[in-house]
Amino acid sequence: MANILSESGSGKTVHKVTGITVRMCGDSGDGMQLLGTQLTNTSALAGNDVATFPDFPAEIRAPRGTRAGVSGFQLQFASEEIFTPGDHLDALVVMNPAALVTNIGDLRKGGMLIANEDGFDEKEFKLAKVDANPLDSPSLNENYRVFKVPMTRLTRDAVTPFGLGNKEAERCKNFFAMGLVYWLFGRSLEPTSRFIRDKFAKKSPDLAKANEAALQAGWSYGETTEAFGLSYQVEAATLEPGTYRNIMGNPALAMGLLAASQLSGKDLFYSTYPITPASDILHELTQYKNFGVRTFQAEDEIAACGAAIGAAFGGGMGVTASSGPGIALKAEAMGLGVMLELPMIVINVQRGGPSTGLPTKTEQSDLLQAMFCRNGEAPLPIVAPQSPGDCFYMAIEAWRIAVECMVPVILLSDGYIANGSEPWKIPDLNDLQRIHISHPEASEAGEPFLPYARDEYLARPWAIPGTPGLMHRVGGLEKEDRTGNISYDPANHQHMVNTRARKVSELANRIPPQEVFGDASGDVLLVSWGGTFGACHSAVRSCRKEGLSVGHAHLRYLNPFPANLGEILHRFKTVIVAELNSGQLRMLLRAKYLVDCVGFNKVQGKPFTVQELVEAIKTRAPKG
Amino acid sequence: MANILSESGSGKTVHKVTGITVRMCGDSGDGMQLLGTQLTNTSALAGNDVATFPDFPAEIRAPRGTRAGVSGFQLQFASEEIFTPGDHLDALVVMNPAALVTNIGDLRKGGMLIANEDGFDEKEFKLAKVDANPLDSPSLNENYRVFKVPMTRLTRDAVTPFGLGNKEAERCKNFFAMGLVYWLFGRSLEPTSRFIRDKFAKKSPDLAKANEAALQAGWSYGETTEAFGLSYQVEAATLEPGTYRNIMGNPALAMGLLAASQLSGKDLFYSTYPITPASDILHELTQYKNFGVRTFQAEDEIAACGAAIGAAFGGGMGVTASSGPGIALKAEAMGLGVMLELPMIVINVQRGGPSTGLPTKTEQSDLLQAMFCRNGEAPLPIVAPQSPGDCFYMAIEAWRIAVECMVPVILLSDGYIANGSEPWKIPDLNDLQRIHISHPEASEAGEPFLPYARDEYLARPWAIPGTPGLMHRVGGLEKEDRTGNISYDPANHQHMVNTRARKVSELANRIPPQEVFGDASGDVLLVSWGGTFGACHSAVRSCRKEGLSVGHAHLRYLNPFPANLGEILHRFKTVIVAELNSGQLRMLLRAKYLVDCVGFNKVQGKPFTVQELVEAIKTRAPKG
Amino acid sequence: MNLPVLKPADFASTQEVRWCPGCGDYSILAQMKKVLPEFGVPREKIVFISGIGCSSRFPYYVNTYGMHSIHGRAPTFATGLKSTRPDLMVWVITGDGDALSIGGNHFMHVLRRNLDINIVLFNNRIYGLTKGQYSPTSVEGQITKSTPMGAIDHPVNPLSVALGAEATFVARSIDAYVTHLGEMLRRAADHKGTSLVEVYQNCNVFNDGAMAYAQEKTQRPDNVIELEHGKPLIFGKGRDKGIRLVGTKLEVCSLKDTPIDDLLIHDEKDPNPSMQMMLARMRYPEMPEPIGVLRAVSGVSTYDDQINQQVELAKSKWGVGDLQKLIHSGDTWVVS
Amino acid sequence: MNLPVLKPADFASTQEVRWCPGCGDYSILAQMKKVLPEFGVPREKIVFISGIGCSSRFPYYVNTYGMHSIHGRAPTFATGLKSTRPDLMVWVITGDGDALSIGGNHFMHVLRRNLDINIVLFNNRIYGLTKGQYSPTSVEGQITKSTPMGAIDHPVNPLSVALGAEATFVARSIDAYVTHLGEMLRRAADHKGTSLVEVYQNCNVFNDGAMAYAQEKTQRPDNVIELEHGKPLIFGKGRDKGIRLVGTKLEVCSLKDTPIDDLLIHDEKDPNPSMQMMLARMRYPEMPEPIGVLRAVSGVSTYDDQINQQVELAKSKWGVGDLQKLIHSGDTWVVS
Ligand SMILES: Cc1ncc(C[n+]2csc(CCOP(=O)(O)OP(=O)(O)O)c2C)c(N)n1
Ligand SMILES: Cc1ncc(C[n+]2csc(CCOP(=O)(O)OP(=O)(O)O)c2C)c(N)n1
Ligand code: SF4
Ligand code: SF4
Ligand SMILES: [Mg+2]
Ligand SMILES: [Mg+2]
Repeated sequence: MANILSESGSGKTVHKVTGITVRMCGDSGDGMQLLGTQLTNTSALAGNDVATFPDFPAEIRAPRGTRAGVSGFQLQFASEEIFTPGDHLDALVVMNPAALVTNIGDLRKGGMLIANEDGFDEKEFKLAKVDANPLDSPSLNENYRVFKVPMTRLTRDAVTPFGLGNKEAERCKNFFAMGLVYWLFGRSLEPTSRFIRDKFAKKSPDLAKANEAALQAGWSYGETTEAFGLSYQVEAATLEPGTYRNIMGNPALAMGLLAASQLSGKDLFYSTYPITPASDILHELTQYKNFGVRTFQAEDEIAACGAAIGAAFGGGMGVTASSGPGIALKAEAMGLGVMLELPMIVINVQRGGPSTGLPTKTEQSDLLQAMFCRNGEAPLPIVAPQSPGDCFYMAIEAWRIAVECMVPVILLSDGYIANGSEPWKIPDLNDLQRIHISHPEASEAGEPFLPYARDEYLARPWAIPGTPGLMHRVGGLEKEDRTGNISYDPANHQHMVNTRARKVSELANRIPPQEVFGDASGDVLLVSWGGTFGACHSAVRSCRKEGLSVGHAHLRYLNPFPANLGEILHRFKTVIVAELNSGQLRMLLRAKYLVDCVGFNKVQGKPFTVQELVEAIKTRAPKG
Repeated sequence: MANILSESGSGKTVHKVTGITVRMCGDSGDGMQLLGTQLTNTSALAGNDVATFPDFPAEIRAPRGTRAGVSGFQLQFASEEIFTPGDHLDALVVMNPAALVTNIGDLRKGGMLIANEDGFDEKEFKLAKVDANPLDSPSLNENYRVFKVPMTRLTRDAVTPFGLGNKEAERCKNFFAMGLVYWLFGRSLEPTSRFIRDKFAKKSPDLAKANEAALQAGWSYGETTEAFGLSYQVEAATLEPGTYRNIMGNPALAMGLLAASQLSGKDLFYSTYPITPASDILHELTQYKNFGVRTFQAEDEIAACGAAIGAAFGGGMGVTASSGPGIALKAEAMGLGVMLELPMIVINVQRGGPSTGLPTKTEQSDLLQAMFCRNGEAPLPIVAPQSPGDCFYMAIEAWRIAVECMVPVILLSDGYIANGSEPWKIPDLNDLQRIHISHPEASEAGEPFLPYARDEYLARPWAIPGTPGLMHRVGGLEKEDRTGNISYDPANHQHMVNTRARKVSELANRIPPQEVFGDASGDVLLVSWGGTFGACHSAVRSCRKEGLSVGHAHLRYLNPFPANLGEILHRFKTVIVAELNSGQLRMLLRAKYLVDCVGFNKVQGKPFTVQELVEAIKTRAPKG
Repeated sequence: MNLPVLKPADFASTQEVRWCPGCGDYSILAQMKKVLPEFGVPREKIVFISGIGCSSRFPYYVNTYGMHSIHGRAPTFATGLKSTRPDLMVWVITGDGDALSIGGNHFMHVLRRNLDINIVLFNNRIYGLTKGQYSPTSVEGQITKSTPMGAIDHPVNPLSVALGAEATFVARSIDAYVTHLGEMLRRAADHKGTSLVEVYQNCNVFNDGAMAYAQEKTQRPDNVIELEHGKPLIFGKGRDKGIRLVGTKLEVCSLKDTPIDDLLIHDEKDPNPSMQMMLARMRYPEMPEPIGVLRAVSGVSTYDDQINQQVELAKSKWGVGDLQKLIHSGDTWVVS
Repeated sequence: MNLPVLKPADFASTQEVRWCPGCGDYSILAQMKKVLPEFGVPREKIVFISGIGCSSRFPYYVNTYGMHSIHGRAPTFATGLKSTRPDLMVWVITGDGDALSIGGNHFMHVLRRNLDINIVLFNNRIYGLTKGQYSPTSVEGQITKSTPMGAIDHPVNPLSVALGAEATFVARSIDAYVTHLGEMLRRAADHKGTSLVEVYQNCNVFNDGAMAYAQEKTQRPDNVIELEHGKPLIFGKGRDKGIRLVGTKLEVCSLKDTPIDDLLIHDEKDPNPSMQMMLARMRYPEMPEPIGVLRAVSGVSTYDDQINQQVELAKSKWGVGDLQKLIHSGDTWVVS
């Protein structure tokens, strides 16, 4: 962060900086996620570009005070465009010892450590499995600027007027922390005050007042006490003009489906079985029944997938979603979808695998499963959003492809973009392209109906029950071309297998050509897909700042690949494929284009850091 | 077939030929499969090399007389080594019009057509959807040597003495046809007479006598009537010395599992859910309870796979099998198997896909599903037998790998070798290598037990319930190295993902190196896997006879590949990968070795013909 | 509107029927074609959905919309279809393996959700299509391809399972007893909510005569009892035997020495399925096996009604969704 | 042999328990640890197998062999294990979603096969681990994350389903009623065949107090009736109320004006589950809900016994298999 000094009213120094990365952690009960989202919105409202990374424990309520129970929220806000929540922390706020020991490693040397010292006592040390008070460790105080604040006590003092019980009073301390952080980064309290009033005023006016008081107290503590010598200021970023909001991937996906539903004039039938991290999409959509959405919580994933196909057979749009092991269970029904050639969307919000794996962590290791989980030759189109906001657009795209080609489409999201957020320029719905759908009627001439005749996209007619004269039967046995009758004819089978494959492969000519950011040819091409866009993009930017010849191709279409991809790959000396798996896209690229792509892979349940990508590019760049 | 003339006793000419390919077809009710297996055994007993290809309708009892109801059995027997049932027919026996019209296309010009003319009447023409009697078609009589035999009538006459009802009497006509065919190819009636006595004598002595009479009548008809001017003779082949039997793939697989069970001293727990063509393995094994086999017909494939894992946890050997859509259902449980690191075998007898597809037809399109059907990074070893007899050995091999590496192993068979048969040199069980298994005991020193510590093969200890001091818990969440406790640690996850992958990849150094038949380097390498061995091997042989420089690498280990495979691929100008799918192995080879393999693919529910492979090799061989 | 009057032949598809000669499936198909015209529902408004099995080939032979889906999952496709298209008449065709082995869970859940569809379960106590393995309804000790020493599982009683799931309509009939079968199909179609009709179906290839005691005209009267709502339980060639409740147990009694008034009166409308359960458990040879409607409870909400009512309610409560408004919800800011 | 006498503490694993403070799961774990030592089965001979869910974390906390498997499939792993290792004592731990939603089919089949294992079903009427969606046992109209306008499915009654599958042992208890819970676990362990114990378990985070009427000491006596074999059905704070059978219906009556002899006598041994079904269907608030052993029928063959007996029988009939002979069976010929 650049340092431009100035004077604040209180005679305190204000550093103007281009960006801040801060993480707030405490016990899952301490309300850190709320603190994070509030600071995010406030910063966004202040015109900063922001990117967030919430990280909560796997347990519902992990034991208080333990390391497993630590819940954290990381945020980067800046006066320039940013694409990730940041690698290293400029500031770390910790509410207890467990939070400190599990997060201190990410604080940069010289960074600020703000600790609620009331949270550091013998009891907490035991729970956190530390023998001495980590705040007293000399090395800590050498490497970082440590601020010990008695937040609990100060909060209690601040809220006594409102006569809350001790427990309740203490619960307000996250607002105290918030106030202090707001002061530190020159944020206005107003949006959060408003939020507090909206949220608590009705239920309990006292609680509302108390929280506001705590917020104020935190701010005053920074402003008045000697503890903090200086504060920071981050100017507004220059973003594309428009109306913005913060958005997370899962809600964006839900809204994208709503948009597609309206663009195509088809009600959405969303059938699923709960699983982390896909469930939130259900929680969103089930609130939108007035948009004509029908949500079906099925008995299992097989039923969810079957119901989506049943809805599609009836002329509705069936969408089903899951994660991890839940997707494996859909494979058989997806295969039927391939044979029935009905539109449907299968969403996979990827998480750490294999098996139950790491349910709350992110990963990109289901790409090959999406390609090949079905028995027989059963190719399907696959798309993948690149950021939380992009989930909105790729949901529409998946819907468009599904109905245009009469085929199930797989959408691969992941835990990182599903729960992460970014400022999102709200689109004008009128700018979105309509999705045209037509259902055939019986021919006047009364010729027999051919359910497996095909149009220019090789799509078959979507004839729906209720249409006189078009009665027909579909099923999973191989079908005769055009008539759709069962056929064991060898040549017909070959023809149908080829046709189903062509239907998907020929999409390559209709999806947008692959774009390359940075150098259009040269030393290194970084290839990535899905939720890693931000980190990869940032890495390429900074490498180019340093004068390296690097391009970045981020794929949002994974099957088929854009028609121009092969040609792009050949334009670079080195092709690096960065993925949060062991090299799945890399394998597909090597097989298809015979390009000796090298992999940069990470399977740790965590997103890439920009820095490790920068290093990867540098070490793999052709020498001399 | 070479023509060496001689004189038979009856003054009829006998052609000595090196091989005959004959197909017998009729209505599913006509007993053609029995006719085929009898002729096969008799020919084998006569010392010929034989290869068979039964082909029955999908329906249990397809409507009488219809094309859908035609059941056929093809057999090649020869005085030299053969590897396929033959491409073109030297002789075709048909019992009705439907059989004729659906099979005549495979009869070579000048070949013999033997028809039961009693089966050709108006009623039958309607059922077969032919308007005129195809036997009268001039082109038929121009292109083939047509023999019309009133088999039904002659059979009835022959069996009248035994006072069977009309229907029953007619049913004997397949034995009449058999007798005629036996005479035509100089086969002894004895083995079949014995078979008839064993099979029918008890139930109904009259029926036994009738069938024998019909058999004799057929033979006499050939010997005495003028209809047939000449017969053929095929000398014994020179096979490796030993005791032989005919064997089909599914029974061989079952016996291989029994052998592995004895070699490892572990009872077999076979849990499955019926599905074509895998079911016959269950039907075999459930008869071998006295071998300690426990068979469990589960409520579905998920339960079958789960039960196999449960048995393995208890220290038994769990084997589960399915086909087509049934495999997709096992994916989730297989993923758990990957995490639990318990031995198990998952057998996939592949059939035509996708979805329900072509249940009774063969295909090789589940290779990529075997590789990637599971969520997350979940590699597993994959082996594939190359012939019916090889199913015996690969079952043992799969078992060996599973217990040696503590990992589920996938065995890919297919409908062609599962139901096809070949003469099999019966092994001496004492020559088979023992499979060593040891279960840990608690350490004297009482150190804590580490369920995820590893040996030199990276296998974890197989500690089983009942062992004092080794109590431990396993599960699908990521596990801490060594202790097996749940761990969300990023570095640990990376380590475990890598370790599970290495455990499989390092097998490459312990499986037999890939062998190449024919040229060790040169113009063309034909790569194949699984049930296509026979056709590919024959094709390469005949190409080499013609002087082409061709090698053949047939893979029985598909994951990992043998260590020397890459180096082999690079030794040839052209690499052709022949598969009964759209290019699945080809993709894996291209990705791994960056060799521009070309594919020769067929997805028609039918095996390769030698000739189409020969042409494929010639057209793709480097020119000039 | 006045519909063209349809005849059974109008419901025949162009596909040739591929069951074994003599299979009980033929008679069920015939009865279905016979009753379908009576409902006055045009063919294009009817959908048959099946799983996998010989029985599941059924949809191919009926000239309506149809889906031959995957093994055991037919109810799931029906759920998606009926929930979004309540205007359609949906039939599910399934077998004992399809519905009770691999499909048991979907079977249970569709029944308890009371989706307004009709399920016809072809029970031949065997796996037909896969050539003769035992099924969940095969009797203990039954010798089949997969049980050479006899089946060791205790069989599932489809009616008990359905009653356990509190199905609102549960009936049983027999392939060979065509008039009764037709009537059961009618009753099922008339019922609002999930209707289950179990049909004893003879697989003359792999399990021939397994239910001859109920299928054969001569044996039926003594081995089967026809339930009728509000009527006493009487059976037997000479209608000379009855069923009565003694304490908490049912027993057969002769009408010679038992007054009719002592006999149990069948109540298909009893919301409590316990007595119906008692009837369902009557098993040959100890007892006559019940056919007819065991349970027909009306007034229970159906899943398809409810899911659509919530949509309508939401629209009337909050107005038809305004997407532009929705995507602008929460804190927004303008960059200019 | 004489075993070391174990204490509850000996069954504690090294893993720290990760349930929410106040979760009902703690008390079930405590009772399990309390009763386990009483069986005299050494720890290494006991296996806990669970599916996925909060409840399914259970095996990690017990120092025996254990498997935390996949969602809904625990009974399948138990089947493979118990069929090959009948010497082990196998417990299955499952939740209402795990057992009745995704796992309903395996649940039904393991019960009807009567595999000799013990199933403890933690019923909190909610999906806990996935943070609060409704489950098959959630009540109609229940507002949850996935049902903002109320659940529209008719709930599943685990006991009815089990009885419909003719389970041989069916019981119910309550997390907070520890003495009773311990006793039910004992009874389950003693039963030969599949034992099912449904436990009302409070999820104080996502469904707090949903069963308070049964859990809270003060409310329990009036809302819950404790079944005892051979005893009349009496309940109420002053044990002043009873249940009697009128015709085919159960009704609550006051003991002031009803002689005890008129009350229904509970028969847990009745092979016909119909009366037990009637009890299972008693629902708060109309009726008191039954806890205790509804059904305990002995003498029914178990799957694990049968599968192993067939192996022994085959060996004694045909002798231990001779593989060399087997592979030489059929026509063979010698090439020299
Ligand atoms: C996932 C899957 N598993 C197994 C099969 C094989 N299979 C087809 S039908 C069937 C059972 C048939 O029995 P039933 O449902 O009683 O129908 P029936 O043929 O007797 O009418 C089985 C096991 C399949 N097609 N798909
Ligand atoms: C195949 C699969 N689908 C879904 C999930 C997600 N999931 C885990 S537990 C659970 C349900 C938990 O409810 P319940 O069984 O009642 O257990 P509880 O947490 O309430 O104890 C679900 C849906 C999963 N892990 N695997
Ligand atoms: S196998 Fe049995 S059920 Fe199937 S069609 Fe033939 S007779 Fe009918
Ligand atoms: S979420 Fe509910 S069930 Fe799960 S641990 Fe917490 S309180 Fe218990
Ligand atoms: Mg059946
Ligand atoms: Mg629950």
